[in-house]
Amino acid sequence: MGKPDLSVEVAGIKLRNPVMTASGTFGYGKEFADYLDLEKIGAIITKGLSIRPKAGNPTPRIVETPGGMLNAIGLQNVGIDAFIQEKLPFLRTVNTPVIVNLYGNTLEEYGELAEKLDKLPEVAGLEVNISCPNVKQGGIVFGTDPNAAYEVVSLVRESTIKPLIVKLSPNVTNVVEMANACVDAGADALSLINTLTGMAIDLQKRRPILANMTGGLSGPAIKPVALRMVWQVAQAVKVPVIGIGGIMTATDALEFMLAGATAVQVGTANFLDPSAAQTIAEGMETYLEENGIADVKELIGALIT
Amino acid sequence: MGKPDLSVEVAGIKLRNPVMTASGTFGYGKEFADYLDLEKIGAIITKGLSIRPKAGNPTPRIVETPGGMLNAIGLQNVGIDAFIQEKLPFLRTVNTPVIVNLYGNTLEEYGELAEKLDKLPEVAGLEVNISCPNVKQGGIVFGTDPNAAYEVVSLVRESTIKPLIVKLSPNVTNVVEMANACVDAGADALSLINTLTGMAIDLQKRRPILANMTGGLSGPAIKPVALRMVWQVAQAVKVPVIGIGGIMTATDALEFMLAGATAVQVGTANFLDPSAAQTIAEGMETYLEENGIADVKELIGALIT
Amino acid sequence: MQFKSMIISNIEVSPGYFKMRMTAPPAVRSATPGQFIMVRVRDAIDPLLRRPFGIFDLGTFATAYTDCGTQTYFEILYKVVGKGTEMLSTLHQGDHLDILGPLGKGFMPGDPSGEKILVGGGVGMAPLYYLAKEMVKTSKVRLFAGGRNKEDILCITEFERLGVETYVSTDDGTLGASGLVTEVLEKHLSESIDNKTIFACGPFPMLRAIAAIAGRHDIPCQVSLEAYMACGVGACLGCVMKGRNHSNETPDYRCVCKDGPVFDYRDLQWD
Amino acid sequence: MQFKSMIISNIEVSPGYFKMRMTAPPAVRSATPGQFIMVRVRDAIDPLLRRPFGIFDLGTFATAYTDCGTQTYFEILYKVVGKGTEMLSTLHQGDHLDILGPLGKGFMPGDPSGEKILVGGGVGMAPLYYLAKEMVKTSKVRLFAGGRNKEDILCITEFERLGVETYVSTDDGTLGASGLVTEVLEKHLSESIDNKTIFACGPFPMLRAIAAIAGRHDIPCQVSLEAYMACGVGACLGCVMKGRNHSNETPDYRCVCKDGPVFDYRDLQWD
Ligand SMILES: Cc1cc2nc3c(=O)[nH]c(=O)nc-3n(C[C@H](O)[C@H](O)[C@H](O)COP(=O)(O)OP(=O)(O)OC[C@H]3O[C@@H](n4cnc5c(N)ncnc54)[C@H](O)[C@@H]3O)c2cc1C
Ligand SMILES: Cc1cc2nc3c(=O)[nH]c(=O)nc-3n(C[C@H](O)[C@H](O)[C@H](O)COP(=O)(O)OP(=O)(O)OC[C@H]3O[C@@H](n4cnc5c(N)ncnc54)[C@H](O)[C@@H]3O)c2cc1C
Ligand SMILES: Cc1cc2nc3c(=O)[nH]c(=O)nc-3n(C[C@H](O)[C@H](O)[C@H](O)COP(=O)(O)O)c2cc1C
Ligand SMILES: Cc1cc2nc3c(=O)[nH]c(=O)nc-3n(C[C@H](O)[C@H](O)[C@H](O)COP(=O)(O)O)c2cc1C
Ligand code: FES
Ligand code: FES
Repeated sequence: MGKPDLSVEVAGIKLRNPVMTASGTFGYGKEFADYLDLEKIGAIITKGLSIRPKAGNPTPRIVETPGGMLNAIGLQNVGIDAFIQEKLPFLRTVNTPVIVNLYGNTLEEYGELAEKLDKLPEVAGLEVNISCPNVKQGGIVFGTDPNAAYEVVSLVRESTIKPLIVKLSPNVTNVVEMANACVDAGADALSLINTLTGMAIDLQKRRPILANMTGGLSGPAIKPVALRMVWQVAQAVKVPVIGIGGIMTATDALEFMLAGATAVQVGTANFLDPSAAQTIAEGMETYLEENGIADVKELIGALIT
Repeated sequence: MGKPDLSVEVAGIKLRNPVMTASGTFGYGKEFADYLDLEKIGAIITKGLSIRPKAGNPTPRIVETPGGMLNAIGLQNVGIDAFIQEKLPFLRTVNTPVIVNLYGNTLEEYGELAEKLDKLPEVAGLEVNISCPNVKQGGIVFGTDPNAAYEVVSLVRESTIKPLIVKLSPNVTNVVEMANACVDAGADALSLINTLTGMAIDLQKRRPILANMTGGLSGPAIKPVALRMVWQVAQAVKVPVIGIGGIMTATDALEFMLAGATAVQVGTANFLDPSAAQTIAEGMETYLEENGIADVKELIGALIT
Repeated sequence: MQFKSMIISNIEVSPGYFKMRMTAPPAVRSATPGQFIMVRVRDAIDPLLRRPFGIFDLGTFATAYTDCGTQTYFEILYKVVGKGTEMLSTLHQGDHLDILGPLGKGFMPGDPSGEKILVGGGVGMAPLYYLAKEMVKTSKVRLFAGGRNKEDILCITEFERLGVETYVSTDDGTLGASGLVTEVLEKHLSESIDNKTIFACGPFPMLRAIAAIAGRHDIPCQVSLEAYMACGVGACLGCVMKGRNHSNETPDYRCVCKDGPVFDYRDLQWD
Repeated sequence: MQFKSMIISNIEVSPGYFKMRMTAPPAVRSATPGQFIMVRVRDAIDPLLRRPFGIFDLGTFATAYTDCGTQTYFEILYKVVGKGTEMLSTLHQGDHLDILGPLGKGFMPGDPSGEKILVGGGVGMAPLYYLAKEMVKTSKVRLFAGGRNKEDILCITEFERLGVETYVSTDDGTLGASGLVTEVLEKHLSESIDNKTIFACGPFPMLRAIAAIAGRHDIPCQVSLEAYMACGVGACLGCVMKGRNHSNETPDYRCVCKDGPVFDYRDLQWD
């Protein structure tokens, strides 16, 4: 048998293997260039981008929890202009698809940003983070209301012809309903899950540990919830699904593919091991070899139930 | 300083300390009698009870996940009649409040069961598990729809004058909305959280590990989500809140109290250490002593934000 | 009982198989063969749950300190299959473990004049050694030991030293007869079944085959089962098996941890 | 760089404080004082994140094997404060650790003719030893070491052996002068500030006080900060401090891991 085929296609973006890096956990790629070969992973997803630079939350912004971590970075980022000037030039030199994760504080900001990104040839696709409060509508979170999600995704869809991935929040009663709304609005693919909202407390100080009080839970702790949601959504929608949540090993990644994911994203694992994404991709290849599987696509949704 | 006061009152039930055992993780108390002093804990909450005996799910029913575990016991239980005959006699001999956790497959079953339990003097209170699908209404889960929750809690309220605790599911977009619906319907207290729905997969077998495919995630992994929800709900409602989710130590328990819980329940920790509930109660006493706190009630909701 | 044990030794007895000897309180001496313990591998959340192991052997030794008299110990024989057993295998003499046990219901020896047929598959041999040690005192004991290959055949010399007559078989024929242990057993029983009782421990398919054999020959048979366990004390209902009278309307579940791990094969449903 | 280190020694140098020596690849020798490493305490999810530690010392020794030539090592000095450091303290010679580093920006030695004023609070002394070792080669070095009590005063003899002039103070007066290290420092500076530069590491309130002192006396001052870190490489934005020009509209955050941990105090906002 020759080398197994690890390539997959998501929303029209061709990936050499299914392992992408999750937004906010991999900076703009360059930060990890010393630790892995950026051309050995499937895609780089950049830190959540907004139209203007965003200060984010006060510190402490992160805290470890059992088997996971909470973060309340508050979507600090350089803004689209600095992104184009300071971050894109390096990414241009890397022969790996770059997917830009974006968010807005209002509907209009989403549209504006998508329009600007649409013009950048270096950007292979957009990943829309809808887990943000809509400042104009009294802080109701786009990602927990199907109508609001439909609206924002529709607007982004009108603003770009680039491949459009929508990233779903797990903090909902019915993730399938949210998934359907996003697909109806024109999403080419769905990625899930974003972080679960959580809290940590310092008993001695009697204060929340995070300055923001609550934060997003990520890491191995959330993997079972992520697997369940990916499985539910993959059964319900016709577009490709990208599995995210607590992926640390090739085994984890392949479990998500069995559950129906076409590709995966590695987040918190990058902190434990900055070469994690590459190690996981290589581990997947080894698994396929050892088990005589010619094409990783055979595993997508292959769960026996 | 004398011994600190650990007693609290929940829904009119006086507890010698705030540490109860969570339903389904402590059997009917007797199973743990060799490992701890049942009269050193606040209350015993028994395994979810239904009107008729329930077979539950096929095995495997449990699997460990990172920092947690999934269970899909399927609410196996002996039914109210066998409970009265086989389990109550032992519990009657223990000088600790017994709270019966109950559930139904239909609205009517909840009412019927509450009526029967209302007549038992050994039962200090009821904890209603609403995280169950309503068989008659096409499987919609009582605990994820405020109207369904209002209906079921109202019916139970009409069927009993005993203290009524309603146990909330975390698998919802807006836990505060659920909490309000239950309080409006007459709940004397709220307990949260029940388990998060999750899944685990065996890569080699290409199958879900649990025969039921999905299960409920419990243990330290879910603690941040539980703390956040307890904090949100405690701020929103006027009734006492009981904190549940990944409590392993006295520190964990006290964090929940800072977040607004009047009492706590210890679940998965009972499996790691069958004397956990007592150890935690003792640890809370030590903490109060060492920090010169005369009354544990001073800590309830004392989080500085 | 919940107690702290100190590890006395932890050695690899066959590739991937370890035998660990630990100190125990004197009360552990009353454990019956077939009972098990639950080990807290680490005082951390990873692994989270305790891991169950059968008691391989149990006894006392004289301590070096005359004042202390004797020390009770017990042994487990375990196979490295995952995270927990992997971590166990790296522990050293002097390390401590938090133990729950002895738990569950062990084997019932029955009429001493009868012949005892022990059947072990792989690491299923573990609880049979302590059983054999007790039974050779009064009865004729035979051991049928099976495994996939010769590495899976454990501690045969120890059994032979007890005076047990052993019959080894491996799937690949690398040790003893070639084939399944159930085939060798069936052949043996076809010669005579007089006053014999089977005591079996091993993978579920093996036990099911043995239950079928016992049924066919109508001989008494006790099996020791495995199951995913959380509590070990009958509280979580994670480890259940369908009992004889089980139906969805009249649930008759048995907890492997509390009603077992040893069952009369006729008390269970084998479908 | 990411590499595996073998522990050479791990000893308690003061109650609750440990010094660990580890092997390292030769490239680590180019680390500058003030840089740090991130340690994966265990290959498990508990603890999950790496833990950051300053480089206490660094060097080479001749190995026993002539073929191998010299071996590079480095040391960390750490205080047991929680789960991760607790676990570190139980590790033994021969155990391995996964290390990331050297990371961040270290101290800038500046004009060698100037006098170097090192200020360390508690375990904040850690990165100052390696700094002192480099600076005594060319400059006059003084160390102001503070702590809550005498247990917090670490490795003073080692500094003195380098030829560093040391000034010890403790909050409770159990060693050296009684009072805050900043008071002793302020007193010293009030005598003369000629061509002096401050290099400080310790708890945030101490650093803020020192920044204020440096401002008042208008002397150069570099501080080494701590922060909760996840990635250590400038990617997660967990460890940020407000930079000089920071406002909500024009965010000017500095990553402690990448832009620091050592900063010119004038580059930060201290409110
Ligand atoms: C009553 C009883 C007695 C046992 N006695 C022994 C013994 O004497 N020697 C011995 O080596 N093993 C024994 N086992 C099995 C042993 O408990 C498991 O091998 C062990 O828990 C695996 O832990 P792990 O963390 O290494 O594996 P994990 O990482 O948890 O799992 C690795 C693999 O082992 C399987 N597995 C895990 N736990 C169990 C379980 N409880 N039952 C069945 N399969 C499981 C999983 O499906 C998985 O494929 C016994 C089990 C029971 C229930
Ligand atoms: C650049 C840098 C260099 C450091 N150098 C050293 C050193 O040389 N020697 C040394 O002993 N310590 C040093 N520290 C601090 C050290 O990283 C923490 O003490 C350690 O991570 C605590 O881990 P733990 O698991 O034991 O504690 P945890 O259980 O994680 O926490 C225990 C307590 O320590 C606090 N804490 C945990 N992590 C940090 C952190 N990153 N920064 C500040 N407070 C924290 C928590 O708030 C908590 O109160 C350094 C930190 C940084 C950022
Ligand atoms: C520090 C940090 C920052 C993050 N920032 C973003 C972000 O900017 N946009 C986004 O969509 N998700 C963000 N996430 C969520 C991750 O992309 C991912 O969905 C989540 O962490 C779950 O995956 P994991 O368990 O592998 O980390 C962030 C996560 C972390 C830990
Ligand atoms: C094995 C198991 C069985 C459970 N059975 C019930 C039940 O019957 N009724 C119920 O309301 N909750 C049940 N729960 C949920 C627990 O009571 C508790 O809400 C949950 O486990 C979270 O707490 P923990 O993290 O401390 O375990 C069960 C949990 C476990 C692990
Ligand atoms: S393991 Fe809990 S009932 Fe058997
Ligand atoms: S620790 Fe991640 S940016 Fe500094």
